[in-house]
Amino acid sequence: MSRDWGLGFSLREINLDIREGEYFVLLGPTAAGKTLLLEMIAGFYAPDQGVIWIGGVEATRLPPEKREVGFVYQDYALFPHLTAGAHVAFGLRLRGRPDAREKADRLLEKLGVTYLAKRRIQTLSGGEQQRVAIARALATEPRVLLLDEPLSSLDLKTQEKTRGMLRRVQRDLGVTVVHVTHNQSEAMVLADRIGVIMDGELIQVGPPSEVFTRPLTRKAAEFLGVENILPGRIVSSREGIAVIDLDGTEVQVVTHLKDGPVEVFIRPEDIILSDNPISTSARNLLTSEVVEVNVEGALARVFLERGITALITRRSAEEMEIRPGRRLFATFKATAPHVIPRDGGDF
Amino acid sequence: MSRDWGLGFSLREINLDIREGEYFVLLGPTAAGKTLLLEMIAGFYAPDQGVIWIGGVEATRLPPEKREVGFVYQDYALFPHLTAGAHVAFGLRLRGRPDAREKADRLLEKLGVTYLAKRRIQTLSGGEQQRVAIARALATEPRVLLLDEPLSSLDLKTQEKTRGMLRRVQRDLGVTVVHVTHNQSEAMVLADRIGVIMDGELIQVGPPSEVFTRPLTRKAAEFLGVENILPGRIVSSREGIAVIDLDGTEVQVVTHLKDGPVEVFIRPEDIILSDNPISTSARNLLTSEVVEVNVEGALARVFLERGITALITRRSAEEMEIRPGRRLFATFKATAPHVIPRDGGDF
Amino acid sequence: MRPKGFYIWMGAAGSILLLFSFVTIFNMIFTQFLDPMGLLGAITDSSVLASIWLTIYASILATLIAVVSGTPLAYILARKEFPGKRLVESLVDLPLIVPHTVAGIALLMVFGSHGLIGQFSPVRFVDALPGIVVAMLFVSSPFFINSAREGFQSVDPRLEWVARTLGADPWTAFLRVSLPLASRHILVGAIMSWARGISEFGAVIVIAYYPMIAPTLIWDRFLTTGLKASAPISVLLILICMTIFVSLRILARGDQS
Amino acid sequence: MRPKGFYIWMGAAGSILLLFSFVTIFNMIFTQFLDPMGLLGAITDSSVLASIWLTIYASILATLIAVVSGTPLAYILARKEFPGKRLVESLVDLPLIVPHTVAGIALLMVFGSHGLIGQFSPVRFVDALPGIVVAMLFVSSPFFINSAREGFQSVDPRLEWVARTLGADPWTAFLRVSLPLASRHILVGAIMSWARGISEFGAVIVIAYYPMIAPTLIWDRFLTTGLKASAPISVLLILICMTIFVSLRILARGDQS
Amino acid sequence: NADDGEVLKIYHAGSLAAPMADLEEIFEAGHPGVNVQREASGSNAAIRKITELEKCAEILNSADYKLIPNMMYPDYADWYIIYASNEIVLAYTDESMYAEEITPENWYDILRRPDVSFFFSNPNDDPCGYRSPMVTQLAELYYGDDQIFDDLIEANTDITATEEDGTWMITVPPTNDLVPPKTDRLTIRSRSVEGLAFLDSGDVDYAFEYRSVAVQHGLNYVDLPEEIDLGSPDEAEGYARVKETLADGQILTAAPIMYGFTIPPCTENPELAQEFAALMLSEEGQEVFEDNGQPPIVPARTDRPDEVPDLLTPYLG
Ligand SMILES: Nc1ncnc2c1ncn2[C@@H]1O[C@H](COP(=O)(O)OP(=O)(O)OP(=O)(O)O)[C@@H](O)[C@H]1O
Ligand SMILES: Nc1ncnc2c1ncn2[C@@H]1O[C@H](COP(=O)(O)OP(=O)(O)OP(=O)(O)O)[C@@H](O)[C@H]1O
Ligand SMILES: [Mg+2]
Ligand SMILES: [Mg+2]
Repeated sequence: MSRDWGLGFSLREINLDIREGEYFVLLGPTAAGKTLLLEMIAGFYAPDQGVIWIGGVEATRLPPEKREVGFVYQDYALFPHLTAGAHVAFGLRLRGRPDAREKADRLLEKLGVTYLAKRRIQTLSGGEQQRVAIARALATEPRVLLLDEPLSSLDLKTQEKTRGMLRRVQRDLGVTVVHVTHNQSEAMVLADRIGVIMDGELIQVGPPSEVFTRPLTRKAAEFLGVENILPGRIVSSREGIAVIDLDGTEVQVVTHLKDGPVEVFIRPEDIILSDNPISTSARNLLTSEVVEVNVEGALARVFLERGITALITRRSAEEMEIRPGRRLFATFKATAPHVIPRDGGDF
Repeated sequence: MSRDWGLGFSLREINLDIREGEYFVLLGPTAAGKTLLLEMIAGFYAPDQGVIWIGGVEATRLPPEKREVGFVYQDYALFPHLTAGAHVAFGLRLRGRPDAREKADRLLEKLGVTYLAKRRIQTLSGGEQQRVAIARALATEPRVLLLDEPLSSLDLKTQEKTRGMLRRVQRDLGVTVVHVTHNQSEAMVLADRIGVIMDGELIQVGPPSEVFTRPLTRKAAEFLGVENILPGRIVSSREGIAVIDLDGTEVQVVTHLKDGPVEVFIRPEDIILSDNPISTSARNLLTSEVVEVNVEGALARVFLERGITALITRRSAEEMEIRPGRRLFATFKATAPHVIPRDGGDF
Repeated sequence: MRPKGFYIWMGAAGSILLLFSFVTIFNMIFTQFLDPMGLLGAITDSSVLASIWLTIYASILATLIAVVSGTPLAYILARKEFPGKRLVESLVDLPLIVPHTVAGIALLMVFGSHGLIGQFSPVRFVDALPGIVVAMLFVSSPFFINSAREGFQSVDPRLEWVARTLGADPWTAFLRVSLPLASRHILVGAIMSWARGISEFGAVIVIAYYPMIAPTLIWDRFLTTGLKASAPISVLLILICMTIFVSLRILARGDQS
Repeated sequence: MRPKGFYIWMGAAGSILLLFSFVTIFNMIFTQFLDPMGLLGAITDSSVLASIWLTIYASILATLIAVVSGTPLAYILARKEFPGKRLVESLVDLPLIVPHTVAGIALLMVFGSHGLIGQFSPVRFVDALPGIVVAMLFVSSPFFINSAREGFQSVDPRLEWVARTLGADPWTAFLRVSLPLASRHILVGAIMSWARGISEFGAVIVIAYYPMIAPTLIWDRFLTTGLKASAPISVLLILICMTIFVSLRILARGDQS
Repeated sequence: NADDGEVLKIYHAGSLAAPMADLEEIFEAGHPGVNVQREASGSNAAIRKITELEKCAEILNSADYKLIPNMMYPDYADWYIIYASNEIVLAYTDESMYAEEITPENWYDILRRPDVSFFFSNPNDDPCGYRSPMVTQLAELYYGDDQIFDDLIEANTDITATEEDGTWMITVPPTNDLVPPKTDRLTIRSRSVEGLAFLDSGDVDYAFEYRSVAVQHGLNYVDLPEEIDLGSPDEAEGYARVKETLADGQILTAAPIMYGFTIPPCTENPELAQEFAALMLSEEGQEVFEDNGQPPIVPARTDRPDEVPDLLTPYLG
């Protein structure tokens, strides 16, 4: 499926199969085309090419009102002229349901905001608005719930609460959810599967652990928070374990690649720091000096020489008394890095 | 200083002394009045009562153009009709500086966006716009740089880069920065000191470690991510160490409080989980069963019985094979909790 | 912080225009209040009241037509790009520049009893209410359409889209979402168009001298009896319409906040 | 996905009004093209050209005054809340409902040689360019002010505030930030006000029959010589003004994207 | 009620507004259910409505009967009836400059004064308009002061007068549609009645108007001598010494003011039209005109007695 919006942006060859009842997270940086893709699924834009199927029905030419999707925009797109209760009852009334009002009340209750029913939208806080938007979308019992960055304008505490709520709602109602975000940890927590979209292209689809540990391109790796991207070259390879020369140091890594220049991705949290060498056959050991330590909430980010970054808990950092100038051992498992072939020569 | 905006919102008795050259972060939830406080410092609103001093000058009645402040709005508030270069040169030209253009170019270079000089604002990405807004504010060499949530609309990767940039700029130019955010980890990383503002009141001011470990009220604690807020009662107290009854379990905690009902705040990352009891005199030990485990990026949040939450690395969680139903030991130091008196009876 | 000087100067510059309208209109009204008997005479003159009522009524009819046909047009102009859109927009605004008597003559050529449409029309336009209405409609339609278009432009199309996902077909989405949200602009547009219709003279007298709308009556009285007879009618008309107009605008603004 | 039916019906409803303007104006223009000699006669008649030029010119003057005084007024209305604001807003709109000939008489009472202002004025208004200009100004100022106000309302006041922190005093912030950003609305307002001035007849003929603006000349030719003489002038005026008008609007819209 | 019942529409010269209003009242009283609608305008405009705009009236009533044959024959009218006269006066108010001084003997001297302003209507649009220069030219002859026309008309407009063989030709410039006043002292409007507004507002001190208008509006007026006021059929010969060329080339000869009307063939309601016309010509009608300062011409006269409806012939001489 593809579509060109003119003005320099197009979605190209999106090929995506979302399973019924799954919680699918579409992850990508700003301006990747996430919103546009959701809008195409909802039927607000038609694809130039390709087809869209929803629940066994070809929906490519179906108008939005026939697609049985629910849409929650990032800013909720609530109707400024209606009360919260009227929002939820909106779709039910259109279906001529006489019990619209009661059903709406029940849904609001389920989302814990019964007290809002009679309130005008303008007087609601961001979090309350979001619940109303979700209730509105769920009221008509859609097959698919499309969520466009539903959490990004909430503060951390509310975000955490809402994540739980979203997961619960999805399980209880068995609805398929497509959730768009640019926040990795959000994707990680919520997703059954993740699709990574960048510059209008769907780069990778898979379960969270796979996507985060095995990104398919360097750009995706950077976006996904792989801070250690080290150029190297495979020296030898035996039984799926390759020896890679990383700028002088040889490390052992599990990979199906046999030779050639490669890029080695190591997530900073997969690097263990210690005062003494930990000697296990499966582990790779580097010695390095601490350049800088940044405490970020519960975590501390430790920048080492050679551009290696490790992420440890603040508590560990304090207990190990890590500070710039100290020499440490950095260890990682042979299974921790992910290796992809590198184009072009060394650098 | 205070001001009532009518319509139900007012800033009350803000009493704040920001030191020259410091990086001050104003932290508070949505609608706390952070933006309004910044706008009062800049002189867009006058206080109903109280005075504002900037660098030894009483500025309460000074118009914004005489206050020597730079302002960066959350959405940058760039001038849609000017190029990036013209933005930076704007203030310099008003001062009649003949070298406005060159100085602007130098600033853009410093922020690494020389290539933008001739570009219209509409064509810039969020991150680029932000740099232009900062350069514009810095160009006139203000005494105080006011930043309103400058990072919240950026993706994580850009956020991290920008934090470093902000710190560097502040150190290099020696400017006083007041940075508004609702993001704790942002505050933690950047601040020399933090001010916590909620509902128009400045609740607490202090260095990050103090603010995060010793919040002064329950609401502040909740907002600051203290997930374990346990009601208790001081049983006995000797030499600054109190024995507190937490719903049946007695724990030892460092506090100056002598008796009465209290609330015990423990940050989730201060709770250590282990398979076997770790026996140190200074530590408190609880046994508990795992209710749920949420993996969030590099971290895993472990929910235990009694409403206790612990935050550990994903790696540890995997290595310890923590999953719902396992019994674990939760340990915390006597210095880890922060205790405040509790109003009202037990609950 | 409080740029007093700035606002004082701006106010001073602005009040020139304000004073100009004020003095012109209120000079007339105040002068009339010196002659309350004249005003009383006008109030009790049934043909005066009939003509004022006719003016208001005909302008309401013209506005209704503008609303019924102009609202869909405004919606399309706000939402759709199509070849020739610039042309349609120009056509909408064109009546603005047509001198009023020319408009009257042009309308007569179309709606007169020998006109392009008039010769086939079972409805009589010349010297009849329909003639007044078409003349008012011609001069006032741009005001309505432009205001309604701005109203629709200010409604986020995503609100309609969301309504669609909730099961609304395009009509329902239009009626339940776009229309209520643009209602303030539509109301303001209707008020402006109504006011513009009230004030029209040049185009109306050409096509329908009779039945006399208030501006025609005022003119006629002015010519036959002089200012003494016409001024009270003018003042009465302005007072009545101003009352309606100001109340409606306050109503329309009230919605806003 | 493509609600064809919906847009077709909306288009059908909308085109009633469109067709109405179209038929009325183009019937006149096309009829004239059957008599190209008449048009040629008008083009080569120096008094026709002079009056068209006078109309355009006087309306430009009126618009200039509206811009100079109305821009600050619009800015204040957009930015400030003050007691009596509703009153000022009503006063701004009031000329809309005043019948044109009444407006002309009211202006005569103020600007006539024995009028409230006219008796002290060194400038003569009656039968002179200034009289034409005040009449046009009176009827067209609401259009300018309303459009400019919307323009200023659409400029985020925080942009001005930021300019202030950069060292701009209120004047500089206004001139360098608000004004350029509202310029499109100001331009559109000026165009509308200009167009409205062009079309005015009723108010102008009362205060200034001479020098003749095109609408007066057209009416006069119609009375003395008939449609044969007046129609070509109408068509010429409409064609010239339409060309200017449409080009200006395209210019103003062009800015937008 | 305009919608039901018959409608009788009359297009008439502005100067006939008052007597027509009186006649309307009388007629409607005698014909219940009939609605008389009068449209006052310049005589030219009234005729143009019929000839150019293809509107129609039951009766067309012109301030100068000659306009009917000149402008309406042969398609829009077949006959006319002359039925009333009028005369030109110089109207003024108590506030006019030198109001207390002016007399039929010195009016032209007062109009000459630089601080005095005066009004007449557009000669091209309105019979009263072309009659005003004629009156001025006649005054030159009557008072024996050959500067009157030069000072009042030529000095203020582009209208000129030349003498040839004892007749005077006034020429309204053809190039300009207008006779734009060259000075502030003169105001010109399309119709003579519009001058009333300027008298009211004080913008002009004196206006050339019909006597009927001055009477109806309660204005002061200078009653000009018969020899120049175009009001006396006896002076027709004297008047005829002056001619006037209008912008469109029409040449008019000064003549006594005589109102004429016709019933255009396009009328939808000829019977009613004839009844109204009969009322105008009846004694009751004559009284109305008399009272309004427009002396009736009795008996009325026509150019084509054969064409005139039978109902009206009894009133003709
Ligand atoms: N209607 C449209 N026509 C043309 N281009 C568009 C349209 N809507 C969006 N775009 C452009 O397409 C690109 C992708 O937009 P989209 O809104 O899908 O991004 P996104 O991935 O949702 O980003 P964000 O995280 O900022 O919401 C952007 O460059 C945007 O400017
Ligand atoms: N000009 C104003 N007049 C009246 N109330 C206002 C005004 N501006 C903001 N408010 C209200 O004051 C409160 C605080 O607003 P403020 O913008 O300072 O919040 P904030 O802390 O910056 O929140 P956020 O994180 O969402 O930006 C809000 O409830 C807001 O609606
Ligand atoms: Mg998006
Ligand atoms: Mg804010």
